[in-house]
Amino acid sequence: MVTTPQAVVRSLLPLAVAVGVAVGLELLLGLLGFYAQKILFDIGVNIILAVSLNMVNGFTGQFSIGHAGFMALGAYGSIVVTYYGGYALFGDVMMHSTVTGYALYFVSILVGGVVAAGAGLLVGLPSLRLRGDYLAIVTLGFGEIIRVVLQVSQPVLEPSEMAAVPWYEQPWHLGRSLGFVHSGSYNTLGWTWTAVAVTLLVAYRLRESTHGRAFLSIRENEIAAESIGVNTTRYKVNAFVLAAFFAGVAGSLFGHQLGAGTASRPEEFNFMKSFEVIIMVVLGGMGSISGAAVAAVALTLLTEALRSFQDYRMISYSLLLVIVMILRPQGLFGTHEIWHLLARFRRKGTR
Amino acid sequence: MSSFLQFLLKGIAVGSLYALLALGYTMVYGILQFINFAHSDVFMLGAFFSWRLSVLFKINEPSPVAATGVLLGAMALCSLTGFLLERFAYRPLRRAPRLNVLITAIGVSLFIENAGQLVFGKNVVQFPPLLAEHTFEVGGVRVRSVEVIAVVTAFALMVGLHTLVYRTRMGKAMRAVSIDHNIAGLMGIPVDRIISLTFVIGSALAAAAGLLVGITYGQIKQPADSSWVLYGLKAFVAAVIGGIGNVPGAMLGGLLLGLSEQFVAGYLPSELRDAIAFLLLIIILLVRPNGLLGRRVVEKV
Amino acid sequence: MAALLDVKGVSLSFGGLKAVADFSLSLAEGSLTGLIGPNGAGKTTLFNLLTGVYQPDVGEILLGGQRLNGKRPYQIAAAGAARTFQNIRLFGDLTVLDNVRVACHLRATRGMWAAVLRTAGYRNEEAAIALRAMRLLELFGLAAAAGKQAKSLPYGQQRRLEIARALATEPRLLLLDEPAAGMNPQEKGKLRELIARVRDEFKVTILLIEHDMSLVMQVCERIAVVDHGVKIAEGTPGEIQKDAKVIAAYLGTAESGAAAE
Amino acid sequence: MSLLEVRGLDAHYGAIHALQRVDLTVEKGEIVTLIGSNGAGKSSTLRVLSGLLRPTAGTVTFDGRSLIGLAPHAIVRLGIAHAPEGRGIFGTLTVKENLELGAYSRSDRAGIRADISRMMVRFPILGERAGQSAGTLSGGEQQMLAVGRALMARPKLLLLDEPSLGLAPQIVQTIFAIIREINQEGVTILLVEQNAHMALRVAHRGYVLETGEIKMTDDARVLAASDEVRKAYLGIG
Repeated sequence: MVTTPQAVVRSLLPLAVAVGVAVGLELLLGLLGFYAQKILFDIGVNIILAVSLNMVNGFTGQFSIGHAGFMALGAYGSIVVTYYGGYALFGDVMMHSTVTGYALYFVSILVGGVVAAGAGLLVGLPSLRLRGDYLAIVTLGFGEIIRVVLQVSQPVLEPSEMAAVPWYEQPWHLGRSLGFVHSGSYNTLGWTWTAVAVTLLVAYRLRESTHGRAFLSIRENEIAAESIGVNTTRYKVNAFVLAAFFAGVAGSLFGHQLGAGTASRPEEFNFMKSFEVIIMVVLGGMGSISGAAVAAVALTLLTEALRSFQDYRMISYSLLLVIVMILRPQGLFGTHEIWHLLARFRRKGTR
Repeated sequence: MSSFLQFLLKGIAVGSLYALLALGYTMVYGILQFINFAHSDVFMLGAFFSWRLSVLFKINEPSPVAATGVLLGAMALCSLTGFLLERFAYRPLRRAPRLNVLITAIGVSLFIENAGQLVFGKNVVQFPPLLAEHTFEVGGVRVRSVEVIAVVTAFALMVGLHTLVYRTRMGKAMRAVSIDHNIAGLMGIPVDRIISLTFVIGSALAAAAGLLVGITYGQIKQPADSSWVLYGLKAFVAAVIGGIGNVPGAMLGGLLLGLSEQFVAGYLPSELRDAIAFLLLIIILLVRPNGLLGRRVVEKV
Repeated sequence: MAALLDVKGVSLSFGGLKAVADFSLSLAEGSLTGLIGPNGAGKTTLFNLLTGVYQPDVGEILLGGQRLNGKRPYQIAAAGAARTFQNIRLFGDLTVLDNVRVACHLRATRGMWAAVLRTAGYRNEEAAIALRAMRLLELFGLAAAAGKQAKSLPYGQQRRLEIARALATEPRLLLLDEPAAGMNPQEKGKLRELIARVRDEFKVTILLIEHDMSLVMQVCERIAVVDHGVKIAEGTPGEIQKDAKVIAAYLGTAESGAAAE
Repeated sequence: MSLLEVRGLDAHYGAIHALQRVDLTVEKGEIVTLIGSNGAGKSSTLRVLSGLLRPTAGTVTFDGRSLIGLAPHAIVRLGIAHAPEGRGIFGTLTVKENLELGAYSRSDRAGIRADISRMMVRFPILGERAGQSAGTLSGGEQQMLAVGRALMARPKLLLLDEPSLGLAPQIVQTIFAIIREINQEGVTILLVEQNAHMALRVAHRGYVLETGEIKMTDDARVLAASDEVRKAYLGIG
């Protein structure tokens, strides 16, 4: 594909649309009920998770099945900033709906992403030596280690206790298995969907670039990729770091959601959460950005719709997963984007 | 000193159960090169089948004969489960990319858990007292009779498997299939049947592990409880530590893992116990990527 | 002419088996050399040594004076050696065009940030890459298939695409591993012309493993013969055809070799 | 009726057309060779015959029975043994275990034991190394083991894929002498060789394959004398 002005415009489209939607949602916020907001919020977080995991599993063909661990790091990392950082800044641990407050929140999202990205680097390093299932089990194990470590952290500090604990020890007070129940609900749909837009744009532009093709070449044939000069080691680690960053961002949003009080418990980030994200990526199609996003939307909605049939929900999900793997192993959209398939469909129609 | 001995004994008890379970993972991995995620669910089913069989036959009192019967029944049912699993979920994917197989395995695992939840309910189940409970004091260390029986049973089964794999015609065929499916077929070995057999045997061992866990802990958690999957994952880790595809390796890895967990839980915060398996895994894989007893495989270009 | 590739006394063993033994070879800049020998003689192993897939136990490999020992395959590609594979290794799910474009990556300079921000410099570079990739496809008669998945191409085209992909890395040394395998006589004829043309137009030095003797004899200026990992002869095609050791290696005995002359 | 009859065989690897309308027959007691360059489809033909590769069209009849759709192990039972390219030795198993596996389709224990002893007489090196893991054997020894192992199935038809691959000339001579010997004992042989000269010397008839098609077939001596074959496959010039 030659880069023409049209191509640039087209590549801007997802960002424009999503920011538009984000702003729209923000404006409608008052009109929406809590429940509708929560669903739109969950959808956004799940899109970010699925699209970011797709960077590792779909682009480079590595098996990462511990995505929830990165999300957890993002959530805790960002809450540490808004809670303990907020105390340092404002002298209390309340939520501050001011410009400074939201600036702090913005910083916390970045910190969440960076903390997770650092962990991504750590997990990416074994990928230099491990292949396939071994890597999968290491990523899963890493996620579990993070969860367990969070469980042995110290109770959250009350403002009255802050003075007694030096600042560098404060981030270790994460609330044990009870979770970090004091996070402010800074997050709104506007924040969430802007993050969704950025994730989609970065994923898409990266994949369409020479770097993206380098990622894909690793998935296709690692030995051939090396032979044409792709530093497969570096690119695999890059994929892990990038994916972890966005998972961290998703965690930051998740940790500051409305009524987040019970959200950021270590248990929320167990391997079941990781599996959910994998299901989205796999159903959407490995390597397909729009596919992963659509699957995230569909499965989030389906989860809500089937909430009263909880017992049967997971049964049908898992059956669906197995059947798709057997009948359509490339996922619903394969490596294609939805518009590719639409274009092909239209061509067939006119013929 | 006595606490050291206590951890040692407990470690062997837990470790032999890990080893029993690890054998199933290592056999399937050796032959099909994938993690049978659903193995932990067959293990879970082993516990629940044992419970149901005990209820069905109204076994309320300890009886070695009844316990053996329940064991055999659970093994048969789990073997059937393993057979069906391979036949209908994995065999259609024999030539599919490995990620697909892995994900199918995860899907099957979720399916069994949630279906099990419907069938067996969502409550913790009190396990029937199939064996008499005695506690001995040996040199200041408490030893439970059921633990001794669990260890002995586990070792007996492992020795049996070892004999099967290394001493019989069938075992020779299994080893041949694990080296190369195509060449094994050219020898006249019915490859698909051998693969089925591998699942059947691995599942029978998992059933035994399930029963022994039930007896040891006296109660079992609901089918979808994440502790089952975690138990299974740790057993897989044990198989990897020992060297995947290697029967003695799985036993060594299982014991090693059981011991490390007990010592970590004994001397450090006990919550860290669940992390130690993965920490051990990462270290071993970085130092010896093919496990303690594994062989190096040269990649062909 | 200076030597572009200098292989000095290289050996490699697998377990107890000596795959390559004390092998030396020197290729002049711009030369076209054939590497022949019976199946299993160690030719592909030698390619794997030259491209960093394997590391030699002893010996030294120099490309344009630069030592390749200890370098990873991607570094060797960057140093200017590109290859094709005996058992074709294309990026099957990617398009034909992308297979070539991905190899242009090696000489691309813009980073990931530029790609995400779509800077002007990045866009120019992408356009240049696309142009160069299309030119290569045209040269190899694959332009019409640019949008197809690589795995959907017939055998002969897959082999040609592999060569195009290797050339996209702008190599100084091109290693071709049995490019004619599975081709029919017409395709082989075209391939012969293509190899000669590639050498002249791209100014690359070519080392060619091939079993088709008529192809090797016609296209190569020099030929090295390997048997059991040892170089048993080197010379012009005429010299090689008369070499008793070569005939023995190929035909089992010298007496039967005479019959085949 | 011929022992083996192949008609209009087609086979694919993905988009690649590996075999195109291949016809060939093998009579009882013959040595027939398939020659051709790398990638011509020689190994693919054998892979179809032993059930490793599913053909997309055509018929294969062995001893009056169709082989299409049969699994490799069922084909072995019918009397076809395949010593594959690259030998396919089970390197971590012992030499003796390899031989025993060759007889997996048989159930006559005494006969198997007797055959193992016979193999160890025919290939003394296998007797010497019986308890060693097969991976420690040299290339030539592994080839002996591959042939011996295939014979353990007591086949009517033996498929040999590149038995000379990577072997020194003297050992190649030995292997070909053994091939002739086995044939004289009544085993029909279909031989795939890159070393066309040796193959045509030992075979009764030959087929020349090119890009998956049969280009020529004739008496081995005629083929060896043909200009076209001499030019393309008999080496040099």
